[in-house]
Amino acid sequence: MKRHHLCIAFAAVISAGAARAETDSSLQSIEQYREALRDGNPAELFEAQGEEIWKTPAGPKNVSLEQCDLGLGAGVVKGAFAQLPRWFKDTDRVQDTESRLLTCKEKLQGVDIKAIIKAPFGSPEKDEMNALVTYISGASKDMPVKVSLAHPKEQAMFNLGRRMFYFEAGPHDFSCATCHGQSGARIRLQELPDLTIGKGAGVAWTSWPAYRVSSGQMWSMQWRLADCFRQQRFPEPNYTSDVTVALSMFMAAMANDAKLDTPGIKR
Amino acid sequence: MKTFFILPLLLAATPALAESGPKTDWGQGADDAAFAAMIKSSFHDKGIATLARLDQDSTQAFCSDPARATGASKEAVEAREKIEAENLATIKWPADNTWLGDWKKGEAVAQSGRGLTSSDKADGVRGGNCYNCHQISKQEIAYGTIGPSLWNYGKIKGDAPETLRYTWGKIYNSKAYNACSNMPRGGHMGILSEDQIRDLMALLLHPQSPVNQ
Amino acid sequence: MMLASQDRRGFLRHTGLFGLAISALTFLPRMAHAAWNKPAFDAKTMADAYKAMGVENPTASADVTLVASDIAENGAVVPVQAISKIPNTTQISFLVEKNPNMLAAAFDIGPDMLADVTTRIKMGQTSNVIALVKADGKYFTAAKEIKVTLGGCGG
Amino acid sequence: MPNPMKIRAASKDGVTEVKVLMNHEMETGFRKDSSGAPIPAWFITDVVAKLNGKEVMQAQWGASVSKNPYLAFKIKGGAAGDKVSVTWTDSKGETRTDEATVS
Repeated sequence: MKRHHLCIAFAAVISAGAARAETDSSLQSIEQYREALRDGNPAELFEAQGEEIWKTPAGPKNVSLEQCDLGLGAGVVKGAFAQLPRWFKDTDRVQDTESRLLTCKEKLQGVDIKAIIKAPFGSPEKDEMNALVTYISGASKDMPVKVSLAHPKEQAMFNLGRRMFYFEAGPHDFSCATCHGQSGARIRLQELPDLTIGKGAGVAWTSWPAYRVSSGQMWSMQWRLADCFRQQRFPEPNYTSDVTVALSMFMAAMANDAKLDTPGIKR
Repeated sequence: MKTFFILPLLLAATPALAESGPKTDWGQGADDAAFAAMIKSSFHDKGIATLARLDQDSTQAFCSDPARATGASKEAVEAREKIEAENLATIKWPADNTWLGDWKKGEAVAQSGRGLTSSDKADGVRGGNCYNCHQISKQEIAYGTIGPSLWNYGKIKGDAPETLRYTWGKIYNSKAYNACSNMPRGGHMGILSEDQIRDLMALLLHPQSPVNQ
Repeated sequence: MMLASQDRRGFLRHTGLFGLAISALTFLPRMAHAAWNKPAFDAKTMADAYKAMGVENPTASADVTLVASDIAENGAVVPVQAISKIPNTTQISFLVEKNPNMLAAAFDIGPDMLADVTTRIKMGQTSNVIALVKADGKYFTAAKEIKVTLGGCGG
Repeated sequence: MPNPMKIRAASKDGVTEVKVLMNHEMETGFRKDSSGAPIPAWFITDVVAKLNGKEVMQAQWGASVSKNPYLAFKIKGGAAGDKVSVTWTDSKGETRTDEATVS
């Protein structure tokens, strides 16, 4: 791997055993902290909001989203999140949960989705999307991820996502792989999932959308990815753009069979 | 549109892959047109983070192909050596031969992960992101492990001229020593000023710095 | 009750008439309600907070347990639990020494409750957190340092 | 109208454990918005819990209780089918009451 060269150059400075023991106790405390948060995840509040939004008539056509087809047929919410992203016949596109919700809002409710796409994260428009995703993800909790690559467009999207994962650019030369292409590494005290292997992708994919305790906000995967790109010093990805769906497809398919723990809670 | 340059650049950077060997089903050479179209349609300018940032230089294009960035083939090894030589040539050494600045300021630079994101101002303070990936001073328990521990760096490495030179060069342009290092090119990409690099040098090498206690 | 000094006018200003109407309409068997202890929550030193709460000579006690992790991954949400084994515990409070205002929350423990409460508090920086217990008019404490760490990329 | 709480109450071995999540910003008054203007303090000040209409717990909170507050406490007695209600009042005088059935 890339960093082997770096490690050899610095071999003389690898830390002593004492430092490692201290690190272990730090990580143990962090795990205790996370455990205390798990019971009583404020994401539940957003789940309830999302369910209400799902069932409440809205938009120019004044209908609810209850007839939205998330891939398992009109109105089926349970289990749908576990199989997204997927290819949809009516749009002939591979769509993630949020992209599909936009399709339903446009087609069923007659909503102008351009305003939702443009609205910044944290705006009421995006908050509504986040609540909906939280509700939909909760209806697949404890189910295994089961994303298909059977359709050529699904496989193509996966391949593009994998390539995007390694795409390095910007003033800091960062790609997704810079931080998520190796096992056992951390940023500060946060352990980084290795998204190039099933285990790491499983840990990552099955814990989003998540309640962020740092901001008290509910973050969807779209928001998570947009903020990853911000930290990468990239321009901002368009909401539900192909880059975001491709990366999700890559992560989700890598995470196949992992059990969903959605919605999650994060730092 | 600046992003038009991506595709030719990618192709130019991968002659060996395009001409010889089996075509893989993903990555550079497999779906270049679709990939370039995806990049072009998927981003928008935000603040100082404009679309121009998606234009790769030759190092970035090369390192975006994991097979060549880490592969053991003779072609890959030679290509990496070439990239390293190119990057080494960019390093600007301290003009007045002053290598060390103020380690206290260096600690602040090392702690900060700010600067150059879409939510930062153009003239905002830029940090070095160092603790994100390295253990440095023993007092900071929240350190990352993507890079090696730098605790006691100066104590172990000493202050010989070649150590000063290597350390400066590594901070200025890490890719001069490892073509596809995960470490940003602090000086070369204009992330850090010369004074900030001096301060980081002091943090790592000054005998009084907490790093060497 | 918990309050040594009551600021009735401050309470009115604070919650408005609507708040007053709510408390007036609360009926059936109930504990006496004290006004929100503004001086205690506004206090900027531990001494002032204790004074506003009527706390005198708090003593550390092994019968008070403060359950919290040594390190908080984020200071915005720090889970804390306090358990008192001291008989006749009537109040449990959480205080953070290095917050701009120390007092975070005060729970009145009625006769129908166990002296065991859990909540989540904000911490601006690494600090001692104190569980303060009132029993039979006396005050007992358990303290623990919780380290607040920097997280993520920091940008 | 403030958003609803989530209340869970479970009885075991003669003790009813109540866990509550509340929807609230809990603004400290120390933060600033993107334009640099201070965001005024706004937080829950009073919490009251009842078992079958009888008050069992009351609390006073400051602004350093976390956003979207979590609260857990234990009531002596209580049995499946009993009603637990929680009421909060905030510094603007807004209030919200929700109820759950003990399981």
